[in-house]
Amino acid sequence: MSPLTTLADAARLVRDGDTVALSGFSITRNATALAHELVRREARGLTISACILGLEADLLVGAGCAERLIYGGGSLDRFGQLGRVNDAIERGRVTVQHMSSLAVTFRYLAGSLGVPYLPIRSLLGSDLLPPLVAAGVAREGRDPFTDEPIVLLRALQPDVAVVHAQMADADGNARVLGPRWDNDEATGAATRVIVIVEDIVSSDEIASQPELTLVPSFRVSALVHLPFGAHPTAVYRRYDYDAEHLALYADASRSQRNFDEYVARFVRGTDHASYLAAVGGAAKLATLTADPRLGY
Amino acid sequence: MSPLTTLADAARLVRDGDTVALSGFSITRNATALAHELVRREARGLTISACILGLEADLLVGAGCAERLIYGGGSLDRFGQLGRVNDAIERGRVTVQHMSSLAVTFRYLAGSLGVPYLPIRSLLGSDLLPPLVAAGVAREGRDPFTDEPIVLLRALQPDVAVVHAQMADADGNARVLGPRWDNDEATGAATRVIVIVEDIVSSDEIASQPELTLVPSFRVSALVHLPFGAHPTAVYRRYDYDAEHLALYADASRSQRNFDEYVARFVRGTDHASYLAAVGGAAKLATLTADPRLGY
Amino acid sequence: MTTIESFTTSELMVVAGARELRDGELAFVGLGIPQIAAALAQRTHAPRLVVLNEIGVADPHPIEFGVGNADPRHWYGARSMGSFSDVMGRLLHRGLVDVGFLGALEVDVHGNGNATQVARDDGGIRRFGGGGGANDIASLARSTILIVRHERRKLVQRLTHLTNPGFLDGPLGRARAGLRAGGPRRVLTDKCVFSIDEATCRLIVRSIHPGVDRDELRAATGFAIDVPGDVAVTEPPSSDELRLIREVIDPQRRYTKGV
Amino acid sequence: MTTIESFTTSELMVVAGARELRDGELAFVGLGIPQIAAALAQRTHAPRLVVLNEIGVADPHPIEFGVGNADPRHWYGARSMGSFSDVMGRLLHRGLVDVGFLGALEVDVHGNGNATQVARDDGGIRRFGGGGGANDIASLARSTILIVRHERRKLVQRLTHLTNPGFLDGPLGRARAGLRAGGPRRVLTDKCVFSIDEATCRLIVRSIHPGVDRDELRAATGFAIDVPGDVAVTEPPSSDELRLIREVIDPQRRYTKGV
Repeated sequence: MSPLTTLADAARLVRDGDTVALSGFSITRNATALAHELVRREARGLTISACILGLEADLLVGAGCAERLIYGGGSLDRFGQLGRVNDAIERGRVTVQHMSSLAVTFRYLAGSLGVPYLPIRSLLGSDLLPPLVAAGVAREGRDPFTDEPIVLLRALQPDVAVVHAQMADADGNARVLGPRWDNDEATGAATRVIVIVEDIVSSDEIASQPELTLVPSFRVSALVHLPFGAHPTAVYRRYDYDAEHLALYADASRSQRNFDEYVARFVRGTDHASYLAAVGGAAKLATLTADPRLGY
Repeated sequence: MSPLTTLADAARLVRDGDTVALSGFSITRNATALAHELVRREARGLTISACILGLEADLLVGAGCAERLIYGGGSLDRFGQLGRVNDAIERGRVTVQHMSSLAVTFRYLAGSLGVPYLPIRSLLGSDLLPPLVAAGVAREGRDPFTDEPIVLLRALQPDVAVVHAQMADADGNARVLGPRWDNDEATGAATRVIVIVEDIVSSDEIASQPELTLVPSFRVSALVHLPFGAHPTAVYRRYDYDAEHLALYADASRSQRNFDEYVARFVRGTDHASYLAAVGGAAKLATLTADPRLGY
Repeated sequence: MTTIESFTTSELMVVAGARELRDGELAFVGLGIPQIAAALAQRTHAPRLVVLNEIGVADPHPIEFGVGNADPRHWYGARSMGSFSDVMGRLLHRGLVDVGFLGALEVDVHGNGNATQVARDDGGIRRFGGGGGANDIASLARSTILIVRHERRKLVQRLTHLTNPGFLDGPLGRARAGLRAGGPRRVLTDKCVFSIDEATCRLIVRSIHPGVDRDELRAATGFAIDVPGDVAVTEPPSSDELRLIREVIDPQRRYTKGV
Repeated sequence: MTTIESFTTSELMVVAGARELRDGELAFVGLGIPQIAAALAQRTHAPRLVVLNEIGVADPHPIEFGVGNADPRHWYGARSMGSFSDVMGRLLHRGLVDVGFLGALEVDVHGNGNATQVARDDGGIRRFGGGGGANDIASLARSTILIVRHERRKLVQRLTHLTNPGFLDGPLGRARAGLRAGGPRRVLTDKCVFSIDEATCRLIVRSIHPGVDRDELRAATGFAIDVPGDVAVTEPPSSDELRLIREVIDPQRRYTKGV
C-alpha cells in the first residue's frame, strides 16, 4: 500500500499535455531529478506553473517538454536568468499566463479549497491584467457587498503537483522544513501529488510532530526516495545550493546550443546516480552539507 | 518592546461592542482565563465568533457580556450543551449569525487575506442561508466563469482574536501544538491579537522550529503567561480537560440561577490563582498533566 | 465463526454501519456508533478507511474513546494535524470526501436533516449545539449515512429546521439548489436500515432489525413508509464482529452497551 | 562622528534608502542595496523594522548575504516560516505592509514600473525574470520606494510594459483602477533622490547626489524634470554609517563596493 516507487514510475504519472505545478522557488527545493526524468522521457506539451520558476522549469522549457507557463517570476537569483524560459517567451515558443506570484498562489488556493475563483486586489491597472482576461483566467468584477472593483481569478487545479521535501514516512506523509512558498496550495489543488524526499523516516517520527506534515499520505500518488534529488538547488537543513554547478548551468542556459550540450552531458543517458557522479560525486556533495545551526 | 503583560491589561484590549474571535473548540484550548476577566470587568455588547463555541463562549453569554454570536456549532461534547448560549438564543436575548463551521472559517480566511468575500458551496438549499442573506453577510451569486450557483460570504475581520497557545517567546511568537481549527484564520483576520500561553520559551527555541509559529510577534498586541489558563478545557501535550469540573460547569449551565452561583463562586472576586485553588489547586492540576506519549 | 450470540441493538447498528463503509474511503464519522462502526470497518474489510476530524486531524488511530472531536484521545496516532480549513476546505470542499456518517435531531423522507433546534410543546424552540460542520458535510461529501433514533418526532414529515441537505424536495433538488451530487446512501435507526429509492429519492426500508415488528416500524415513523412483505432482516453481527467490538474497540462498553 | 570620508555611490544610496525606512514598519526589501539599507536602518534608527521575504519568511536576521530570496542565508534567525500566502496574503493583501523597496527595469514619471520585458533594438522583446510578487507589492503596500539606475532608457517617458502600478496616470489613477492608496514615496537612483509632487503625482527631484551636475541629471532622464535652483544635495553617509556598512553589514563588500 506504500506509494514508495522509482523515479521512472513517478514520472509516468506526468502525461503529455498535463498541467504540472512545480516544486521549487528559483534556486531552492527544485524537483531537479523529476525534471531530468521528464527530459529523458521526452515529455511533451506540458503546462508548468509556479509562483517563482527555477532551474527545473528552465530544463523543461529548454528541452521542449513545456509549451505553456503559468507564473509570476523566475530566475536563478544572482547566478543568472532562466535563459531557456526567457528565450522561449521572446521567440513565442511557449504561451504564457504571466501574473503576479500572489495571483498564481490564489489560483492554487482556490483550487485547493474547491472554490471556483478567488477575488484579488493585485493586477488592477497594470498591463498584466488584459491578457489574463483574454485567456479566460481572470475577470474584472465588483465586490457585491461594496461595489468596489476587484479582479476575480479562476481556480487552478493542476493535474500533478510535485514537491521535493526533506522527509516522509513510507506511507507518504511528507514534512517540509523552512518556508513552503506555494507548496501547500499547489499540492492541495492538484489531482495527483508526487513527493520526492531526501530521507524516509519512521511513521512514529512523523506522528511526533504531525503539525509539520505538508501533505497527508492519502493525497500522495507516488513517493520517491532520492537523496540530493534537488541538486544543484538548496534543501534547507540538508544541503546548500551548488554554486559552481549553478554558475555552469546559468552559463549553459544562455544559448540553446550550450543548453543542448549541458543536457547531453548531464541529463540524457544518465540516471540520478550517474548525474551526481558527473557533478562531482560524494566529495562534492559532502561540501554542500548544511550546518545544523545555520540550516545551509 | 515585549508585548508581555498582565491578564487585566490584555483584557482592556477588548472594548465594549467589539467582535471577538474566541480561541477554543468545545472543550479544548479555551481562553477561559480571559473570559473570566471579561466577566469580572462586566464587558458588554460583544459579538463573539468561532467555528465551534466552547465553555468560554457560554461564560460570556451567561454573564451578559455578549449580545451577538457568529458560529457554526458548540457544546461541551459529552459533558453537555452550552446551556447559557442555547437559552439566550431560545429567549432571543442574543442575535445569531448561525452558519456552517466552514462558513465561519471562510469568513475569517477572507478577512485574513484581505479579500472582500469568498465563495462557498455549503449552505445552499438549507434554512441556514436566508437569515444570512437578510443579515447582509451572505449573497446568492453565480460563478462568473461557469454560471453555477454559489454562495458569497462576506469577509469577517474581528476587532480582537484571542488564542490560548502552548508557548511563545517573550516577543510573542506563538506556537500551537496539535490541531489549530480556526486559529490561523481568526488571528490572521483580527485587528488585535491576544495570546495567552502555558510557557514562555526562548527565542532560540522558537527559531529552531519556525514552521510551528502560529502568529508572528509583530501581529501580537498582548501576550499573557498564565499556566492552566485554559482550565477546565484541555491543552494538547500540556494537560487534559478536567472532567469533574466540566461536569460541574455543564450542570451549572442548565439554569441561570445555577450559572450565577457558579460565577459568584469561581469567577467574580477571584483571580486566576484563586480560581485554580478553588477548583482543586496543585493536587488537582497534577492529575491532569498530559502523558508525553499520548499528548493528553 | 458465525454463531449467533445475543447482541445489543447498538452492536447491531455498529455492524450495519461498518458494512456501509468501504475500503479506501475518506470519511467523517460522528461520535459514538459511527465512530465505533468506522473502527470496526478498519479492523475488518476496510483497513484503509481514513477517518477525518473537522478540528484539523486526519487519519487518527485512537487507542481509547473520548468525549468528542475536541478530545485529544480522538487525535492519537494522526500523522497530519492542521486546520479546520485543511480538512473541511482542502479535503471536503475540494470534493475528496466520500462519506459523512452523521447524526441528526430530525430526518425527513428525503433524507434532509436538522441539527439545530426543535419545537417545544409550549410553542417556543429548543436549541441544540448546532451542526458545526454537518451542513458542510451534507452539502459537500459524495454521500452521507445518517443515524437517528427511530421515533415519530425524529423521522418527521416536516423538519423544524432544514440544516443538512439530503435530496431536498426530490431527485432534482440538489442540482436545482446548486449542490453537488451527494445525499444520503443509507439511514440507520434502531429499528431498521433505510436505503434511497433512486427514482423518487425517498427513504425505503432496506432491512428490519431482528425482532422489530412491521406495524411497530410504521407507527414509529412520522412519514408514510412502504414495508415490502419480503423485506430482509438486518444481518446480525458475527461472533468475530462482536468480539472485536467488545474486546478491542469498546472494551469499556461506552457506546455499545445500551438499547 | 560626522567627519566626511570618501564613499561609493552605492554606500550613498544605502544610506539614503535607510533613512526612508521607519521604525516598526513591515517592509519588503529587494536584493542588494535595499537589503543593506534595511540592515543599516535596523542598526540605527529603526531597530524594529520587520523585513518580509515573499518566500514565506518574516523578520529574519541574516548573518551573511546570499544570492536572493531563495537563499537560506536570508532566512536565518526568523522565528516564523510559512507560506507565500502567509506573507503575501495575510500580511500584504491584508493591508498590513508599510513599504516595499523594489528595483525595476524601467520607471516612468508617475512612478509606475516595469519588471518583465524591454524592447530590443531589432524590434523584438528582451524578457527578464518577471516581477514575482512585485506587482502585488506595488498594488497593495501602503507605499513603495523604487530603486533604478539613472539612465534615459530606464527613467522613461513611456514604459514598455506596466507591471508595477505607481500612480498610473496621476492623482486619481489608483482609485480609478480600484487600487488602494499607495504608490511610491521615493525613487532612488545613482544620481538623485526623487519624491512625489502631491498635486500631480509626478516625480520631482528632492536631492542631487554630491558631485552630480544638473545638466547631466536632465540628460540622463527620459522624461522632463524640473531641478530647482536651491535643490538640496543628498546628505552623505556619516562615518558611523560607513563603519556599520563596511565592518558589520557587508564586510565582503558584495553590494557596496561598486559605482
